[in-house]
This record gives sequence, structure tokens and C-alpha cells, in this order.
Amino acid sequence: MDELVLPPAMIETMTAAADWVIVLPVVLALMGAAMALMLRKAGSLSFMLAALVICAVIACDIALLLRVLETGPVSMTMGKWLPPFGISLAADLFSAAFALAAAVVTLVVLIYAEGESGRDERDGFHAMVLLLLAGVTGSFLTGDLFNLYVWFEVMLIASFGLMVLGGKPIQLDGAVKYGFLNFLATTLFLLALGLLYGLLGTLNMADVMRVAPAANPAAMAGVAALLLLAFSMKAAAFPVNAWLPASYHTPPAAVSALFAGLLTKVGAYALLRSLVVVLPASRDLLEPLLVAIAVGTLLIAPLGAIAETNLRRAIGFLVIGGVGAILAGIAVPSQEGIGGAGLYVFHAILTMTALYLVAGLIERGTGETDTRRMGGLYAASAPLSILFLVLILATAGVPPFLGFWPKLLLLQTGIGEGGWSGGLIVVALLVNAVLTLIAGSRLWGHVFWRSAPADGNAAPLLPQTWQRLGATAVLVSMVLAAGLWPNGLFEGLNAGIPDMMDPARYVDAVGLAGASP
Amino acid sequence: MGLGMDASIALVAIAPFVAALLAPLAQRLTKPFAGWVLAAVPLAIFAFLLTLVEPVIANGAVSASIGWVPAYDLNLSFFVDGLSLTFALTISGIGALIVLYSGAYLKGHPHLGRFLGFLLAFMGAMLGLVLADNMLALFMFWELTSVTSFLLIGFDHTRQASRRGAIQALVITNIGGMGLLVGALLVHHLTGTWELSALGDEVRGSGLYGLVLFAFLCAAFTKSAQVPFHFWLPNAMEAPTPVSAFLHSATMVQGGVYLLARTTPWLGGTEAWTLILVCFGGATLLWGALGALRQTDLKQMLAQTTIASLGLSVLLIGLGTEAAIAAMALYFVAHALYKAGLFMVVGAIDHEAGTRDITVLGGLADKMPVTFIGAALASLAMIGLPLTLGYFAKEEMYLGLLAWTWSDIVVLVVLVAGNAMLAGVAMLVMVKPFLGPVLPTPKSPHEAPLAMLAGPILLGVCSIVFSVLTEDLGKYLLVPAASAILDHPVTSHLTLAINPASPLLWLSIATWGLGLLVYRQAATLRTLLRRAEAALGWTADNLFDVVMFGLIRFSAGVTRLLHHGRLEIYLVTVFGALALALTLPMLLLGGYDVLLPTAELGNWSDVLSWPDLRIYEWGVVLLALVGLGSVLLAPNRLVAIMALGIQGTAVALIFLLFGAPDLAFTQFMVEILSVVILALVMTRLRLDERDHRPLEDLARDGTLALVCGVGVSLLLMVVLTGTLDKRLSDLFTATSVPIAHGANIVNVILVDYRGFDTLGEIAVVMGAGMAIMALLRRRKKATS
Amino acid sequence: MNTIIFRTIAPLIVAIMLVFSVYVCLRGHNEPGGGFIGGLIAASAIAILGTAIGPAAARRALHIDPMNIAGFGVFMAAFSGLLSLFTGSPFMTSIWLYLNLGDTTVPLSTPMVFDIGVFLVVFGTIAAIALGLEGDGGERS
Amino acid sequence: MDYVLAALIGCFIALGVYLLLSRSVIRMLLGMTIFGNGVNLLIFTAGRLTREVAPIIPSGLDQPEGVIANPLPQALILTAIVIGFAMFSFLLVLAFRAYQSLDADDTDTMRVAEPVDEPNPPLSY
Repeated sequence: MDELVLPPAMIETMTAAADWVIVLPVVLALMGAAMALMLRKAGSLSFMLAALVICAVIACDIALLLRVLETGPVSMTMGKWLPPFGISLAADLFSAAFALAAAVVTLVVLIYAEGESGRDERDGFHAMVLLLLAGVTGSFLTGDLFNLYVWFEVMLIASFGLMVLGGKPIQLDGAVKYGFLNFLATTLFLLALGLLYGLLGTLNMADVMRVAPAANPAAMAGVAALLLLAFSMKAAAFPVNAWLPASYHTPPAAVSALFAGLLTKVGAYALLRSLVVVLPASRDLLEPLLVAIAVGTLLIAPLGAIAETNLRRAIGFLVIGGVGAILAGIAVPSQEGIGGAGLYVFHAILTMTALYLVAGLIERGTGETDTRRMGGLYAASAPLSILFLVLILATAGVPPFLGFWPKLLLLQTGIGEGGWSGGLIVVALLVNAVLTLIAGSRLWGHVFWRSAPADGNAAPLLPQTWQRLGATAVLVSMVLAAGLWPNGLFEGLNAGIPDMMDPARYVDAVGLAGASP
Repeated sequence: MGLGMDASIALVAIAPFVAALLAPLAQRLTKPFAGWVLAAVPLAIFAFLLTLVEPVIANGAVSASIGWVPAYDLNLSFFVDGLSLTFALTISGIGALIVLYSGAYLKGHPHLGRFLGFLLAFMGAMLGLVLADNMLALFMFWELTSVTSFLLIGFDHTRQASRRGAIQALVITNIGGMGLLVGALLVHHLTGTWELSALGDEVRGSGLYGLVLFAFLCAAFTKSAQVPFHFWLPNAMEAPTPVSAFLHSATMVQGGVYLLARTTPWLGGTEAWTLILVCFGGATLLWGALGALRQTDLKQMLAQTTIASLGLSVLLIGLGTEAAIAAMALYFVAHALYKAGLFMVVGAIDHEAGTRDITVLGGLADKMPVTFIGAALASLAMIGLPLTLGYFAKEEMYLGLLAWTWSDIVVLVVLVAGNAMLAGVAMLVMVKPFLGPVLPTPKSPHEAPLAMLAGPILLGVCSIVFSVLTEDLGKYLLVPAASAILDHPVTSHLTLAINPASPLLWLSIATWGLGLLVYRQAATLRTLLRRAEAALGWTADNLFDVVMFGLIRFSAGVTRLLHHGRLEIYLVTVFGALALALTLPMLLLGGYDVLLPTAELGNWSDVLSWPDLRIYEWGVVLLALVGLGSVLLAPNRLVAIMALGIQGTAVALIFLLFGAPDLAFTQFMVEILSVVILALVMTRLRLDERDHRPLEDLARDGTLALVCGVGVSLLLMVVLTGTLDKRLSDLFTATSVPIAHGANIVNVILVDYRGFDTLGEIAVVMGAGMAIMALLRRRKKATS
Repeated sequence: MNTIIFRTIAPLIVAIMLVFSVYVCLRGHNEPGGGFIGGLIAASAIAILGTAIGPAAARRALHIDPMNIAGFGVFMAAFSGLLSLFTGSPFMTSIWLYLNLGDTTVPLSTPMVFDIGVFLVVFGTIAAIALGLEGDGGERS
Repeated sequence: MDYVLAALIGCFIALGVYLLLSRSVIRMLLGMTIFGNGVNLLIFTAGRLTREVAPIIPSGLDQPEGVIANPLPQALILTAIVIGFAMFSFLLVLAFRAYQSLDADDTDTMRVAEPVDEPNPPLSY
């Protein structure tokens, strides 16, 4: 073969096996999904497999998080190709922490679901859960925009499968709305990607950061607006949040819980990543829009929670309210704002999942889904009361529960920002907190304090299985512990936020061709 | 002491919570003695706090700090000075008696353990509140008192009134809590510190002073039930009586007063401060006092007098003179002692006689002599007779107002009137149930158990002992507390000597005289007030319901409006947003300028010229358009599906014409499969075949479709005006054969350069298979 | 469709299509084709078989549940990427082996394994969907 | 020629939007497909068009002889087509099942998850 002068295309250095912790969570979950699919008729074997795989994923995520905290962002580019030619996975604090939280939550839900009745509804359940985890983890860890689209779709199809598992009419109805709106959202994301590629000729996030400032600012703003729309839909931000309350209450509680913890958070994370880190200049142009969306979401969502009588639908609105808080941090991106948004995502992954799990316990306990026909749980079950109360307080942001800390940071941002945008956000956050508490205390009053309505067809309180109660309790204790001792979280934020504000280290870690000497 | 100061003080704040967690267990283990056992915790705290008295007097303050969130520069710091120590001693001391009392009051209740746990948790929160130096810690404890209060008010949870009272209290105090949080954040924003003790004059001087003041007053006024937020407090009386005695008279509601006192050094003293506090405090005083006279329920009467007393305290802080502050400090302790005692007495009456209605009670003194003594001691202090602590408090408050300016006189009149009415109520409470003819009651009354009597008696005795030891009262209570509030040393001039030349004496006599008048005319006054209330037609309490139900209705309206369940409208929203996203940024930022003809007619002439498409390329474009058109106009669905195939084929041909054979094949295969599957499904469904939308929908949908289509086209054209950076493809082309060993670059990208995408893609395919199988399997189940 | 002729020649068509699909898959690295297109062709073959001899019979003829084939495909594709762990390279780094079989050199590579994985996934899934829609509403159970 | 395609893409998008806004599920599916085709074409066009020369390197050569079509968008679109097809199939079967169990293909009549006559929340505590 003739000597040919090729441009540098391959990474020359050896890759340490330890670097694989960034890719293994995705690949393991994916392979686990494939195996669980093949083992789906093998009884509890697929559960054991799934649990084992998720434990391995958690181990990798922990290792990754430790590495990120120690040495800053970690990256690996597939196929040894130099970025931006190959697909990079890149993890900074947020990606690693969220991936870990997602895996933990998935494990909890998996165990919880083992205690759920209806064995024959479970064919393929474990495979889909693992597939969902793969999609979510991939979305968190990827450093390539098109790859993000692919993992979005993995997540989406897995959620479709989970949504219809069981095939009750109400699920099908919910799935139609969920399906069309979410598929449309990812298609809009693809549309934005096509335009972005046409503008910049690259898809690697670090590379986009580098070349975006030179591109046509108006067109970039248009693309950013498209991304905002697509991710807002995924995150269920007002006014494109309708799919969430339309669908989240339809599948079994464990599935709802998984969705609440993972899906909207990935959308919020994508917003955070794409607008704050990758396209900061375009974000600045869209700021008034972001403030409006954040404020609208914060104000509208808790109203729904007050109005709803279906327990899980009401909680769905609380999930949306949380998204508003995250958006507030993105709308005013200071050190505290991003920290607050990130912390809120972390909090929401744990708390919202737990809330749905508790809702599942409540529904099982009372045999009802409508709060108007519930009651009497306070006297009947002290543990359940404690779980619910802690979660409601955490959601409303009452200290020292977990939800307080991100709200604190966000309020601090709003006050520091001042002006109309800061003021609006502060007011919206406060109103949101009060309304959320009203919604929560009304739920508490109706479901727990009030005695069960005599005329209702409330079933006698059914016993709970240990898996369900135990799994929920473990998750709630995590929420509680993280709220009481948030120092670790704040230390993490201090270490990780600078990389979000100034992604120089992130870009370095990715190691772009041409950028590195 | 074995422990360091930091650890000990932290333990004071944490021990009650630990005890609270253990309370249900303790209750189960020690059944009848639960109250006695658990009372040891507050008692121990009380004892420990007593040891701090000397150091505090000697040094002015003792502080302690433990790291909590060092990464956020946040410490759990405590600051014990005269003010906080006074409060803390009151809280723990009365707390011990209340726990003891509760054990007897709720004897045999299935949830007694839970109740004691909440009570102890509340006490911990309250202690934390008054000891905290860090504003965020203060806020945290503040909110915790609201939450525990919520749980306690709703303890009798099957009654709607309890639930309402609990939710109302929670909502109102939470709104105030938000004020406190914002205030703290604003102060931190201005000064960079979270520590209350580190604050100086920065806030008063800043432009945000008004906002900070508003925020803190919000917090204080809601917590301390000032008009117009007063209404939650009477409703909180739905709680069992020990709770009313502890939370809603002696401690939690004093949180707002404490906050005002605490912030006086750096927030107070301005004109706005004085004006607002005096006005609201005065109004609350009068309103509460009048409210008390309106009631016949003993507990409600006491609740209303608590409102009045809180107003009085706020008014005194507003005045801000040395005498006023001293009076406030004395009054706080005096009030806590007598009001907690009175509530316990009322609880005992309720417990033993089965009613709290003052009009049906009478002559209980014979049956319940010790209770009567307790009631008398407390009432005398409330009237403010000499030899009780209440006397000094009253003297001090009048003392500061003897400058005889107009404003002073107005305030003095308000004070005398308020105090007189309170004295009247006190006489009613002391005399009516216990003296006079014996009236029949639902239960046959007899003396309450020891645990329920210890409280009122001990507190009454305390009141007298303090007032006799005048010197010590000045040294240990008045001076440290007032100095702490005012941030400069004050001196005590308390004396038991009565000076007939002083106007103070005459003011006191006037108060008592008027009080006696009120007592004599209580029935008339009550009728009058009730008539006035009826004439007014509504109360703030009703207003709360109106607002809450309005909120619920409004929420329902908004939610039904936004979440109507019609997918089509959801999609309209999405496409509306899409149309905006596509066009708005471009329009506002002048993005379309590159497409407009410029003066030089640069590249524009090329664009104007006939596009250089070859004839078959035009053909394909035309085919696509035909396909699209026939999908739109298809008379039935089978034609529509065929038309879908046509446009898909056209797309495949476009791919083929522009150098993408792989794409073309794939598109073609996919198109065939789509049509086949569609047809497979369609043949099984008999569906309405026309697209019949009303004209207005047609116009709306058409407009949206046009804007979106044009928006995408234009945006794409703008993108196309630039040159594409083909670095990536260039490298793929250069290295495909030499490094990646493949000649089909697209395939090499799919399996190598961007193989990770493909991995995700096949995962999607597999997932789709699983999801579809899940759907189909159901059908089989359902049909069989 | 269910004529004797069709039923007779269907297996033949199916066999040809299957062979062709494998060919398309394998040549994909150098010419148009690849795992996806190959998989689609193979799945169409099964779909045709299903219409000819009935979905249940087609399923029996396959021996393996098509969804299991799909699962195995994903597993295989992911596993091919894991192999590069042992070469000290990142995930999915290609490894090439040239087998000398006398005169010809047969290249074996991880991208090829990957592409076969893609083939299996597409084949399995689409076949499962097609058979499912064709009538028996899912798998044997 | 890029501009002609850009205009054509606008037509795809517009028709996709229009069909998605019809309430009939099958029409919405057609709309989704057309919308997706439009997006795929958009990526193709955004990668700039080159006539006829497929990005395949003639055997025996290391580099193509002349200009070739941009291969990257093609790979992206291939992924997108496959994913789009998977989603389409799912939604189609879902629509089919929804029709069977809800007896509705008009989204306005699919009101199980969000009932029409939802009662107002109770005005109580």
C-alpha cells in the first residue's frame, strides 16, 4: 500500500480499562435488556438478571461519579476515532449524578414491581425497564447531539412498551396521546438537528460549542428555539405539557413511578445541556421566552394538582411543577441557578418516583384511584402516612427536606438577578411553593385524615407486600437523608458547576481533533 | 460539663426530635406513665438552659456552631442571649408541664404516642427557632413549627373542623414562612451573611429596606396572628387543649413576636417600622379583646385574648422604647405563664365537666378546688394585680408612654382599653365557672389528676415568686432580654413599692376599674358584639373559605381548560409553538435578511434564475407533490394509503438521484412495508372515510400548517446560504478504505464511525417489537 | 393468495430471498446494502411464508421465536463492541482478522459481527410484527 | 436546486402538520409519516446536494475519484428512517388496538384517560 498522508483520525493513546465506566452503564443495560427479552418466559430469572444488571450499572455509575468529582469531566470516544469524528460519551457532574440517580430509582422500582400482582402482565417488563434505563443513561452520558436523539428514541419506545403493558383501555387512550405528542417532540428534535448540522457541519457537543459562535446568530436562535420546544415537550413544560397528565396515571403504579422519575428529567437535562452549556449565546437571546415558560409552568402546574381528584393525575401535576423550577434555573443561569436546576433534577428523580410508588401503595391500600373515595389511611397505616408526608413536604420545598435546597438556590438566583425576570421567578417560585403545599395538604386531608367515606365502595384496607413497602421506604429514606445532610450534594455542585458555566474542562476532556495540540 | 458548648446546645435542639421519634415506643412500653417519662426530656433541657443563665448575664451571649452544609457556607449556629434564653426557658419549662399534662389528658387515646411525639418535635423546632443564629436554620425551624402545628391541630382528624383548622393554619403560616425565606435571602444578598448576630446597619441603609421589612413583617404577622391574619388562631383551637396551651398561646404564636424582637437591632427603629407595628399591634389588641368578649366557649375566649396579647406585644416592640421593650419581655413571660395555665385549667374543666361553655358552667370551685386555685392565680396575673408578674408588665408598658404627646396618648388609650377588656375576660374566666350557683354539667365533675393540676399551679406560683423576687426579676429576666433586643444595656427599676403620686398607679386602677365594668356588663357586651358581627355579615375566616374554594374552582376551571383531553387541541398548541419557534426568533433577529434582495443583487440573481434542475428531477419533485396532493384529497383511505406510497417513492427517488442508493433502498423497503401494514390493519377496520372538519378548524389548521411549512422552508434556505463545514465527511471519505476497511462509506459510518448510533437504533427496533408484541398479545387475551 | 401454486413456490421464493438477504448484508461494507436492508428482505421473506403457509406454521418453521432472534441480535451487536476492551481501546473499536484460506483471504471483523447483529434485530423484529399482524396475535405461549 | 427541495420540504411539513391536526388517528399517522419524510429530506438537503455520485469508493482505490455525495447525512437519515418506521409501526398497532378496545378512531372520542364529565374537586378539607 502506498504511503498515504492521512489527517489525524484515530486516538493514539491506549484507553485505560477504567475509562469504560462511562460506556458500560449504557451497554450493560442494553445487553441486559436483550437478555431479559430472551429470558422473558423464564420466570423469576429475568428479574434476577435485571436486578443484577442494574446493580452493575449502579456500580459503574458510582465509579464514574467518583472519577468526575476527582478529576473533572470524563469522556470516551467510540471506536477510537478522534472526536468529533466518532461519537463521544462525555460525563460531567450532572450527567454522572443523574445517571446514578436514575439507576438507583430503577432498581427500587424493579423491586417494587416484583410485589405487584398480575404476573402475566410482566412478559417483557424487565426487558423494557432495562431498555428504558439504557435510553435514559445514554441520554445523560452522551456528548453527541444526534446520539442524544437516538437515546431519546430508545427511551421513548421503551416507555411506549411499558405504557401499554397490560393493555387496559385507559392505558391505550393515554398511550395514544403520549405516543403522538412524544414522537412529535423527538421528530422536532430531529428537525432541529438537521438544521444545526446544515449550519455547523458537526454534531459533537463540544465541537458545537466551539463553532457555534461563528454561525448566523438568527438561524442559531431559531434552531435553539426548536430545541427548546422539543425538549420542553419532553420535559412537560407549560404549555406543551398536556401529554403528562393525560397518560401518567394510566399504567401500573410502578411504571408511572419510573416515568415520573426519569422521562421528564431527561428532557430537563437536555434543556440544561443544550441551552446552557452548548448554545449559551442563543440561550441569552431566548431568555425572555424561558422566563415566561418557567413562570407559566410554575404557576399552572400546582393548580392542576389542586383541581385533580385522581391521585396519580394530581401527582403528575406536581411533577410538572418541578419542571418549572428546573426551567427557572435555566432561565437565569448563574452559579446558583444552574446548581439549583441540577439539584432539582436530582431531587425530582428521587422524590417524584417515590411519590408515585406511595400513590401505588395508597391505591392498593384503599382499592381506589379517586381521592374523593379514599380516606382513613392515617389511622390505618402509620408507615404509609410518614412516607407520604415526607414526600409532600419535600415536594413543597419545606426544609429540611430535599426539595428545599434547590428551591433555596433558585430563589437566591432570582434575588441576585433582580430586575423583572428575577422578580417574576422569585414570585412564581413562592406562589408555586404555597400552592403545592395547599394541594399536598388537601390530599393529605382527604386521603389520610378523613375517615373513609361510608357510602363509597372503598375496599377494606389491603395488606401490602414487603417488596412494595420496603422499596418505597428505602427511596424515601434516601430523600430524607439527602435533605438532612445535603453537604455532599453541595460539595458535588461546587466541584461540578464551574464545568457547566465554563465548559473548557469538558471540551478538554472530549479532546477534539484540531483543538488539542 | 463533659460536652463542649457547641455540642451541648446542638443537643438541646436535637434531643426533642430524638425523643419524638421514640415517643410512640415509649408510650407503648410505659403505658400509664408515658407523660411522666417523656417530660424528663424537656425538663433536662430546662435544667441545662438554667446553667447558661449565669454565662449569658456575664458575657451577654453564648454562641455555638456546628457545621451543617459547609459547602454552602451554612452552619447550624446558635446564639443564646437574654432574649433567646428567656424564650427557650419558657418553652422547655412549659413544655415539660404540657407533656406531663398531655399524658393524663389523652390517657388511653390510641394515638397518644404519636401525639407526644408531635409535641416533642414541635418543642424541638421551637427551641431551634429561638436559639438559631443562622437565618436559614431559623427558617427551617420556623417551618417545622408550622408543620408540627398542622399535625397537632388536625390530631382529631376525623372531624372536618379540625382538618380545616389545620390546613388553614398551615397555609397562612406557610405564606408568612415564604416571607421569612425571602427576607433572609434578601438580607444575605445585601450583607453576605446568614448570621443574625453579624448584622449591623447595612439593611436599614439599603434601598431594599422596604422589601426586607415587608418580608419579615409578613412572616411575623402571620405567625403571630396579627390582623388581618388573625383568624387562623381561633380555628387552631380544634386541637386538643394541651396543644392550645403550648403552641397557640405560650410558644409558637410568639414566634412572630420573637422574630420582631430579634430583628429590632438591625431592622427596627425606623418610622415605617414603628408606624406599622403600632397600628397593626393596636388593631390586633382591640380586635382580639373584643373577640374574646363575643365568645362563650372558654377556649375560644382564651384564643381571642391570645390574639390580643400578641397584638400588645407587637405594639410594644413597635414603640421600641426601653420601657416598652422591657414591658414586652416581662409580658411575654407573664403571658406564657398565665395563658398556658388558663388553657390547662380550661382543659381540666372540659375533661372533667364535659363542656367549656361559660354560660352553663358554675360553682365548680367546690368540686375542683385545686383547679380553681390554678385558675385564680393565672387570672390574677392576667388582670395584672400586684404580686403577679402581669402587674410589672403592665406598669412597664404604661411607663414608656408618659411623655403625653398626642401619639402617646392615643396608644395609651388603646393599651388601657385593651388591658381592661382582657382583665374583664380574666375575671369572667376565674369567676363564672367556679363561683356562684352550681350548674348541671354533662359529666359529674371532680378534681383532675395530679398530672393535669401540676401545670396551672406551678405556673401560677412561678408568676408570684418572680414578682416577689423583684431584684432577681430585673437582673435575670428584664435586663438580659431587653438588652438583647435593644442591643444596648438597659437598667432595671422594678419595684414593688406603690407610689400614689405616679400616674402609673392611676392608670392601673383605671384599667382594673374598666375591667370590672366589662365583667359586669359581659352579657350585654356579648349581645351587642354578636349583633355587630351579624350586621357585618362576613369575617376574615369566611373570607378564607371564599378564597380557598375560589382557588379550587379556579384551579378546576384552568385545568379543565388546559387539559380537556382532546389530542387535536394539544397538537394545535404544539404546532402553534412550533410556528412561533420557527418564525419569531428569525423575524426579531433579522434572520431572513440574507434571503432578501440586496442593493448589489449579489447572489440573488442566481436564485432568481430558473433552478438548474434536470427534467427528470422536476419529474420527481412533481411526483412528490402529486403524492402529497392525493394524500390530502384522497376520497377514501385506501387511496390515501396508496398516495402515501407515491410520496414515499418520490422521496426514495430523490435519495437515489442525489447519490444515496442505500437510503433509497431503505426508504423504498420501509415504504412498502408501511403500506402493507397499513393496508393489513385498514382492512380490518371499517372507519369513516372523510376528513370532515368544520370550516373554522380548517382555517386554523390550514394557517398553522402553512406557517410551519413556510417557516421550515425559509429557515432551511437561510441555513443553505452558508457553506457547510464538511470536515467530518471529508475525514470519513479519506479514511474509510485505509483505516476502516470499507468502501461503502455510509455503511462504514453506520457500523464503525457512528456505530453507537446504530446500536441505539437497533435497540429501538427491538423495543418496538416488544411493545407491539405486548399490544398484540393483549388482543389475543381479550378476544379469547 | 392462498392458491396451491403460491403455497408451492413460496418456500422457494423464501429461500431465495433469505440467501439474497444474507448476501446483501455481508456485502454492505463495500457496496450498497448492509444489515438493515438485509434484515428487511429476510423479514419480508418470512412474511410471505406466513401468508403462504399460515403464521403458526411459519413460526414453527423458524424454530426460534423471532423476538428472541432480535434480542440475540442486540446482544451480539453490543458484545462485538465490548471485544475492544481487551485491546486497550474504547468501546466499538474495530478489530480485523484476516483468515487465510488458501488463496482467498476472508476478512473477519467486529463491524461485520455488528452488522450481522443489526440484520438479526431487524429480521427478528419485523418478522415478529408481520407474523403477529398476520393472525395469531403474538407468540406461542 | 437546493431551494426547490427546501420548498418541497415545506410542503411535506405543512401537509404533515395539517394531517396531524385532523382528529382521525389513521390520518394522523399518515401525517406523522409525511412529517418524518419531510424532516429526513431536510437533513438530506441541509447536508447539501450532490448529483448521482454515491459515497462508495470504487474497489481498488483508497479515495474516491471526484466529488461524492455527503455520506454523513445519509447515515443519519438511515438511522432516522429506521427509528421512524419502528415508531410508526408501534403507533399504527396502537391505533388499531385503541380502535378495537375504545371503539374510536376519532381522538375526540377517546376520553377514557381524561373523561369528559370530570366532576369538580370537592370543596371540603
